Amino acid sequence: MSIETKEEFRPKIVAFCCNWCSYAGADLAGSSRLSYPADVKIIRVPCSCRVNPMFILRAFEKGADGVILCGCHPGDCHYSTGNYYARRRMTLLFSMLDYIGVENGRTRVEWVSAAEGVKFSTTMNEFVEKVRSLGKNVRLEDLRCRN
Amino acid sequence: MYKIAKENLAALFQLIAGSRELYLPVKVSGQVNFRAWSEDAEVDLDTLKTVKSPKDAFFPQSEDLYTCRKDGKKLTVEPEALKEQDFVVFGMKACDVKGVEVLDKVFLADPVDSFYAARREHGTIVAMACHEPEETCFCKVFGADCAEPVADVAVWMTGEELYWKSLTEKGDALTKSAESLLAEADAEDEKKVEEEKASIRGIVEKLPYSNLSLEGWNGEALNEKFNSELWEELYKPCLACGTCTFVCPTCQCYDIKDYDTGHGIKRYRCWDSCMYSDFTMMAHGNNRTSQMQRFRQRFMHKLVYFPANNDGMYSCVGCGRCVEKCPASLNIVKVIKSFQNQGGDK
Amino acid sequence: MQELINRAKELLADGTVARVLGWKAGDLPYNPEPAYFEKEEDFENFVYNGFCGANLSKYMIEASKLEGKTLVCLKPCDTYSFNQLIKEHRVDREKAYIIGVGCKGKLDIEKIKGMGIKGIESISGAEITDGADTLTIQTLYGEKTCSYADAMLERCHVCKGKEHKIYDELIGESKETKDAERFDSVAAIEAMSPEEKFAFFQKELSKCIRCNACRNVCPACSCRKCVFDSNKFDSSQKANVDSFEEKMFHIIRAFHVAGRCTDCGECSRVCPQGIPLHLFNRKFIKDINEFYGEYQAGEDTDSRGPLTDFTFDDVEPGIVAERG
Amino acid sequence: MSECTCHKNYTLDTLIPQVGVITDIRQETPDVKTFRVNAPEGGKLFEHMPGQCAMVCAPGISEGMFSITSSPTNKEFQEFSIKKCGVLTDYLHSLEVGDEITVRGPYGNHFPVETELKGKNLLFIAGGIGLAPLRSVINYVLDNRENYGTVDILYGSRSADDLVQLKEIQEVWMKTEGVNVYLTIDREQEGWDGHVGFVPNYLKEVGFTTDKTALVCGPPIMIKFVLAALQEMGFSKEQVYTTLELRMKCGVGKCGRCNIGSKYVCKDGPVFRCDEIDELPNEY
Repeated sequence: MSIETKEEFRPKIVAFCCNWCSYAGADLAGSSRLSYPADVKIIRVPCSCRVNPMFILRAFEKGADGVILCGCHPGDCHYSTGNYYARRRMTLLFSMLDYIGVENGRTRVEWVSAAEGVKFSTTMNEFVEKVRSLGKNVRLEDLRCRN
Repeated sequence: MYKIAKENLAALFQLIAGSRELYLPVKVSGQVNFRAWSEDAEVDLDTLKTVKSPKDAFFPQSEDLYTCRKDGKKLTVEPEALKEQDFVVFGMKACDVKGVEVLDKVFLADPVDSFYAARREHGTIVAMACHEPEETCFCKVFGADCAEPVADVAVWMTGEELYWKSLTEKGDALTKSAESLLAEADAEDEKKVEEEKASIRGIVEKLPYSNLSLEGWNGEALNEKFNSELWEELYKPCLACGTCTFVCPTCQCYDIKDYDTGHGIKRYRCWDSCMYSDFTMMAHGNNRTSQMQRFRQRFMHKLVYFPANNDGMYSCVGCGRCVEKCPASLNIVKVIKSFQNQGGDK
Repeated sequence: MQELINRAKELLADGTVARVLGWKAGDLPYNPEPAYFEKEEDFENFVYNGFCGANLSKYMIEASKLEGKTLVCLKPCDTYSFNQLIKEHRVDREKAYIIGVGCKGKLDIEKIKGMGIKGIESISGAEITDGADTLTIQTLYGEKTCSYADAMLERCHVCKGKEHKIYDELIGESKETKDAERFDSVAAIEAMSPEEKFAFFQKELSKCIRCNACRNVCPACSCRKCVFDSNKFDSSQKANVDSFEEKMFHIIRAFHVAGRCTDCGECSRVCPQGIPLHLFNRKFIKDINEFYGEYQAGEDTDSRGPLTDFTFDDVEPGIVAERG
Repeated sequence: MSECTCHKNYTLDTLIPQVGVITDIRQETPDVKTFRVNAPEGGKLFEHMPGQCAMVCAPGISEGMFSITSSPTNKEFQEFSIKKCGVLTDYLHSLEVGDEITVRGPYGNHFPVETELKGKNLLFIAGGIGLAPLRSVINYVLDNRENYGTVDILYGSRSADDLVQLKEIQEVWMKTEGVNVYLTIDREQEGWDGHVGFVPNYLKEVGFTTDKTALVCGPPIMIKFVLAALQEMGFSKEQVYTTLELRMKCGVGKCGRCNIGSKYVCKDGPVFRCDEIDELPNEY
């Protein structure tokens, strides 16, 4: 089977966004008409700390090429300390993914406040570009999900 | 009978793989398991026992059954194709072959499992005599003869030669396709094979488990065994993992599950283990809630229930894999012995 | 061993303990099983030798629910697990009488068989009291010898030390077995290219049969209902349906015990396919040490685990990429 | 390569389901609906015998074994009465007429309506949704009335609102000659002038004669007390049949879950005579 290479590769990106900051940040980016690629699918979570490592792996399994987690800036967590725990967890998880050979550009954590619409859009643009350069995720995908 | 020099085996495998799929013991990261042959595979015929039994070839650990797609309200069911390609399993041992017989009793009984039946129909088994049986083996107890395995083709490896004897039509067909590499064996060779058989049988006699007695395990006295107090003691170290069931050549319990691929629901079947806590979780709840009950079920099934339903055929073939692999050093031999000792005390 | 048996019988007789948790000799020279001893005559089969690798701390979770005290024999490395279980309220210290038993490294029968030694009839030199550094193995195919150290479990080569972290009394001498650095194997993988890393783990994990032995033997895996047994969401995929599932299972399992894993090495010991599972756990330990300061789970019973703690100036996840 | 012959011997694996379309849904009680299922091209999916089950599957949700509640004498469709009590049944209850599900079966044995039960006086004892498998037998018996003796039906449920198939009971069964229907509910209720009390007690109150064969189905606790009551009344175990269909998984006697002693519930059952159940190890 040959793969059509003519069409430009468009990575699928899953963005987990904290309800209190980053999701509002995304909203602001939208209402300020700042553009970011439509390939970014936002999943709203109550806090960055809600994101279980399993969510991230499942996203990759079902065909995501990159996963980004956005939360409130450290110190600004709606629940005071959630994002501090998330920071430790994600650091360890990303390190593990790197360790088993998943390119480390496919995962990212960014702190985006409700006022940072610009940051949200530039972060997403950067991240999509990075993942695009890495190509399709094959190391963490489930073959059954392929079309 | 035919023969082939060991150094030509690689060529033989290549030849067979040219016309059929070929599964044989391959070493990957230090462990030998049955895998598909490829040119760079590290074939290992010297290791006596593969970690997993070769039952995978006929009853894979997981296999898709069908895909269900939904279009509005309409559902369509697309069954997976049955095996249509001929394949060869090379290097099964006498116990493994007997394990397949046990599986036949289950999957070929009415209603026939067509996925399994198709694999059986297309599979040719080349069984290999056990050059050096080990202390964990007790196939003799369950009536297998590791010096003379009965399959489509039987082979013996001794010295620098591999001797090849076809026993069935399927075996003849395989022999024919490999003819160019096989040489006719002469009387001298026949003698060597007989010597090898005698040597193997001599070792088997010396194995510690070879004189294990199955007295009392005949499918009867079901309730007496079931209610024995020994189970309460025996199960204690059990960790409730599924190692014994997954390395076993006869364990056939399975689970049926759905997997959402995002573009259709795949229904697949995978091995399950009676040792797992949720194994008997059904609509009415769980009828085996303690590990003791689950542990008992495994051995009662192998040694009592199965023979009761299958003219005395045990669902254990004495391969000894569970003896080697149980993390808590439990195994079927310890169970059989415990009941015997108890009988002696009385 | 006799001293241990005598002491155990004594404590059983005077009612200090209701049962003894130790090892019972198996029917082969190398397969003793964890067992309870409740009567004096049971001790006939009591054994403690180089093949008693099982970490009995895990069994104490169940034993803590029994009536009366349980005497448990713990090796130095097992005491870390016991401490950790106390911290997590999974065992009851009051229900345990801990005899710290000496250790001169535990043997791995797979390693012995890996040397081509088969048809084993008897093994001498595995006793704790034996001074010899060699195992003499009688087999159906002649007498074989191998050095004790070569037959040791991987974990004993990187031993955390022979000091018991918790005990009521100590019986038996220990012998230092450490001859390698614990994190060297992890560092070796870290130095590989992503392609090599991926190929390495893909190969190892392709052997996984999802038997759950690693999980069930693990003292840190003490959840009543494992997330991988829950059919409420997509995680209960028992089968190795696709290479992804094994990765998922092992990464998540290692993550769930991260900061709690004492590196007791049981997972690697029991894996029927010989997958070096400790490489996952040790990677987390190494990272935790580097990012958040040295931490040894099970060292004590009251410190805060690194994943239930934080500081304001922790490293950012971006460090993974920066480190290269 | 040899020519493949396997497809000649067996065409469709028993694990491959058929698509069924829901053609009617009746709300029986607040939590029980009866679904009528047809093949997409019309007609029945398969033929069955009273007491047999089928695996109803909502793809991606789950699948479950349900007894077929319609009688084999019904030539047009099959019916399943399903109580809402879990993930699968919740989903099934959300379906509408025209929706499709998959069904495989029929599985298991059946009540011996053509052998042991022929010519016998029959006593049906059901509780709640337990009427579902018995309804199939009852209608079969009524449609072949000449083959059987007297028919008594004792049916109870928590409240009057929880009586399944009430319309059919009142309009058909009660009006059939030679059929006695006894209804009971657990607690007093406004507008209910029938009997109040638990099934086992009512059973003893009515005091059936022992010249009957009893067919029992209901919640486990009811079955337990009904069996005790029947014994007290002088029924022998050979005279009582029940069904264990909740203990089935693959349906073909291979997956190993339903194995109790040397029996497989899905193949040797789900219908057992009580003396057969007694012989099984105590693990069901």
